[in-house]
Amino acid sequence: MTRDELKEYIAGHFEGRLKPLESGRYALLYEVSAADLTEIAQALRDDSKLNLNFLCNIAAIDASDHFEAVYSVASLTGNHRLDFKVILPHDNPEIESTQEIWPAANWYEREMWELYGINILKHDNLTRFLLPDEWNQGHPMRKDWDAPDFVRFPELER
Amino acid sequence: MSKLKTQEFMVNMGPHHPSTHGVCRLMLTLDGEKVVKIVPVIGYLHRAIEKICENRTYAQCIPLLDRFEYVTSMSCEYVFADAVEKLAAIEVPERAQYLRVIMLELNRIASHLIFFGTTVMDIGALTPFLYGLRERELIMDLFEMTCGQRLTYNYITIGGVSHDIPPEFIPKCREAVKIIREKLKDYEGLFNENPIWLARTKNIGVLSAETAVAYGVSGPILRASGIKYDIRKNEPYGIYDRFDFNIPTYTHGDAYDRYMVRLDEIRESLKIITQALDGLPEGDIRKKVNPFTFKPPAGEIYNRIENSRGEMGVYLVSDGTTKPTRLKLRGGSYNHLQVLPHVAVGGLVADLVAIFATFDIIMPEVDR
Amino acid sequence: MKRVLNGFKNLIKGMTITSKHLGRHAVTVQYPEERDKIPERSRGIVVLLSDKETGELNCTACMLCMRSCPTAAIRIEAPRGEDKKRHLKSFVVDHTICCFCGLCEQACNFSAIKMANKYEFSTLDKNDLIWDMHKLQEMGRDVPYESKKKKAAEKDETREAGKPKTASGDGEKTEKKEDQPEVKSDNQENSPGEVK
Amino acid sequence: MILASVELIGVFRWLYGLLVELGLEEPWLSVVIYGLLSVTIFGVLCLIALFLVWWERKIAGHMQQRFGPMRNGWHGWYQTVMDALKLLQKEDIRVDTRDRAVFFWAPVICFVAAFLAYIVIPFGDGLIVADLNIGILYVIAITTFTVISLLMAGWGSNNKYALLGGMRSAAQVVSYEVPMVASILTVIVFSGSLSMVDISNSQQGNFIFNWFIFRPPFGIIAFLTYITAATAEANRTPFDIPEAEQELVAGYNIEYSGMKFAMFFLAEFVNMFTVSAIATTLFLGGWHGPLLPSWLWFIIKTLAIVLLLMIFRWTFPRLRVDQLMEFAWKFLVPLTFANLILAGWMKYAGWYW
Repeated sequence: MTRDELKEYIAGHFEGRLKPLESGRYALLYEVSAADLTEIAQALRDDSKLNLNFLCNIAAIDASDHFEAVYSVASLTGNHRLDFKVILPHDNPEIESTQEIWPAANWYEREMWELYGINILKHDNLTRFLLPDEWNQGHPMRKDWDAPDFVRFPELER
Repeated sequence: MSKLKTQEFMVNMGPHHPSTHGVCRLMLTLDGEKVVKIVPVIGYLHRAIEKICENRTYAQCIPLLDRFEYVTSMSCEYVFADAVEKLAAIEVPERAQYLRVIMLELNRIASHLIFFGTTVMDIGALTPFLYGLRERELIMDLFEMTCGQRLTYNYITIGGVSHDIPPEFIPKCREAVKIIREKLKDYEGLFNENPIWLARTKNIGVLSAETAVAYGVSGPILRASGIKYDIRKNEPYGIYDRFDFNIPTYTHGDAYDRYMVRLDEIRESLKIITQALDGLPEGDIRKKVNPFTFKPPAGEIYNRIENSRGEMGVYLVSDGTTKPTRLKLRGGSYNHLQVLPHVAVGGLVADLVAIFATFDIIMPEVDR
Repeated sequence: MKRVLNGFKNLIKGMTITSKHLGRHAVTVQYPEERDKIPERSRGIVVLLSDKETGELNCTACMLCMRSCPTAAIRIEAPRGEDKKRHLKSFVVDHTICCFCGLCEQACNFSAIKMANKYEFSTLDKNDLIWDMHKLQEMGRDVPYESKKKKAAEKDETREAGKPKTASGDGEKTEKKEDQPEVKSDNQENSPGEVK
Repeated sequence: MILASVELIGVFRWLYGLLVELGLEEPWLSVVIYGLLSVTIFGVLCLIALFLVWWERKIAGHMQQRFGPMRNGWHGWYQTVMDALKLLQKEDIRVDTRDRAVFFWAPVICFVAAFLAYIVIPFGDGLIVADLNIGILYVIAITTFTVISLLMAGWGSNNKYALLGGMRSAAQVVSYEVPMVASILTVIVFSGSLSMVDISNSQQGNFIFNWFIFRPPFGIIAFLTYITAATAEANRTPFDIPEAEQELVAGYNIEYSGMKFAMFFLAEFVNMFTVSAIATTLFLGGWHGPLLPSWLWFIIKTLAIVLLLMIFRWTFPRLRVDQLMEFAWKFLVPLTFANLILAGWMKYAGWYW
């Protein structure tokens, strides 16, 4: 499916549930509400025309006042790809696990939980794996986190 | 007769074990020699590249990204530079495009040669490891001649490439292509029908197509499982749509197929390099971009390319300043390590080694 | 039976391939006695280049290399003299944290800093790897280079002071701020980074 | 009295005469002579083992288009001597949780067992310590001692990798003992004797075509199966699973360091020389050969087999544990026994000889 066909198809079938965001000339970007994430993810994967069966990546973003979780999914049969993001509040962010739909999500979500402190509901194995086991200094990828022993060179700041 | 009481026991394979390339640690539960459970423990090579990149300008990110997946540094640079160029709508000069393709494919071959060497070494044959590295040396020399480094190149910059190739590059590259093509016959003679090799790899670690897709497995491993998917063909980036090459695909998804796919890919890459050398135009090698003040417009993009280990991607968020807001790196090995327990459980320790080797997992890509 | 014979044949085939290499000469070299030729572009140590005639450093203390360094391995001290120009007081390169990316060389407009193709600089003491100006100059004496100075001088004419983009706080930064646009503007005409 | 039955060689024969003249009597005479003899054999074998280590490194280097050791002397000829000296003076690191006695005795047993086999190996015409009439049986019995030491090392180290290595080696050596003995028995059928000297002598004459390897098809099959089993006995690739470095890191000797490690290491190479020497005696006519002196023939033949084992090691991948067992029991054992029975029947029928 080409980009335009995909856009049309999604506008037709997922009206209102996938809100299109500005994405320039490249892959389509949509917004999904956190409540119906799993439902939409399931629909995107099982839709015979879309068949988005391949999870490329889940990226968490700290946008200072809120968190975003961006899911990049692709179809191996249809040669198309899209991204959709879930916007989460900065206080107590919670998101439902998609590992039932794409098993690959397991580690990406674990990483999100560990580095950003986004709580993953219904995840089967939320344990530390990138950070040391005894880590208790918060979530290092958040923007307000600074390494305790990080040496700065003020004259190099720009 | 009463049954003998047996007990499972735990073995830590890694973080410094000869066959867990780098610092991967696998917590194995063994029943005798049989693997009952595998828990991968990662993070020993976590260098917080993503966090550091948030405090660097776009030009300064590139040397850091070289360390993301240091076996094929060129593709790390490429995937980032390409993403930034897409965001900022920079047209890369034609010559730079060709040079990028040549370098990417040379690097893919170098990576596959390392794969060949380490895999056969993990399975026990020590000499061919050196043969693989010997041919890789030709490619490293080409890189050093062009950009001055052998491993962390900092060659592909935003807007083009940093150096033009020296005049002696093209004849030397053609010679290297010829040599590697010939040496491939040696490799095949050594292993393709060697009964010991067949016994060690045929029907070992079978990864079904469904599992592979579900776990986001990509690259040669996915193609060994029978799915003909290559981002170079299916979603062409750069100028890959101009070259004529095949996607080698096998059907069984066992260790032998994973090995064969990569050997075949070396051939295809050689083909691409020959075509690119033939078609190399004259002209500029880079669009001038000021490394200090370069600001892509605000926006976000997920860019992905086909790396020697599968899909390599970046999720880049720019807010219009000189530094990226978020740079999420995605490496193929991350998913491959995730699927490893599903493939290797039930086999022997020796099989685990063969599977780990043919998955070609390298840890910097997992830990970042 | 056929399988056994075939397997046997292939084992022999493998052995011939390895035995064939027994007679060939080694591709490696005996390192301290013989060395591979290192390409001109190879990025080894960081050196400072001096003018061929006068023997003085090419560096104009524009601080670009320091700012381009991703690991902050370069430290320059260059207070302003009475003639309002910067005078190089110290130039220190910490080779322990240098990542040999070559960005400083690319940033320099006066061919003052270069990554030479020398690679033997191991010492027993880590502190010996922090090189000061004189050491860097000595190491750079015999390094051949192509001068960008002439090119830079031509651009000097058209130079125009633009406003620096970044906000800065303390006094030292303000000093630098005045200096930055000089060189920055060199590339700015065709910089697509300005696309908004 | 004991000595009377033993053929003594050159300098020892002279020494014997000297001691008798000096009035030394039994049993002291035997003690002195045998003591000197063992020290000589021990020294020679240590030198051979050191030479083999160096040679293997050179062969591996050249095969991989490297140089191998080059620094000490011409092409590094005394590199391994220096290595051995270094290992001897290194600190002996021991694990606290080891089984003390077992940990200590394992390398000693391995080392001693490796050397004991040389009592009956004829290095040349008359160059043999004791021509036992059960020579080959003795060798089989002694070389099997190695497996006990490996098992002890695996257990004593109190390390999981070492234990796995020890277990693997026990399973492997016991399995490969069977085809090895069966192929040796074929030779015994040919020669009709268990004595190493008699076996050698029965291959004498007719240029080189009286060697047992040239008795098709049984001789050549027995030779190939013997070489295969011997590679497994000597724990070398493709059968080096007890110390498979990519799986078990170093297997049974993972916790050993310094001199104890050196003992394992040298014993391994002595074992390799043993199996090659036995192959020479059994299949390649021992010391017999035209023109050259007998000891030189023996050394040349043995080193040729060692070279073959080295090419094996540096070319082939390693087999898996279960495949190894399968290969031994499902392929080698039936083959060698069929070979043995047919050879015996042929001999009985008097068709060949």
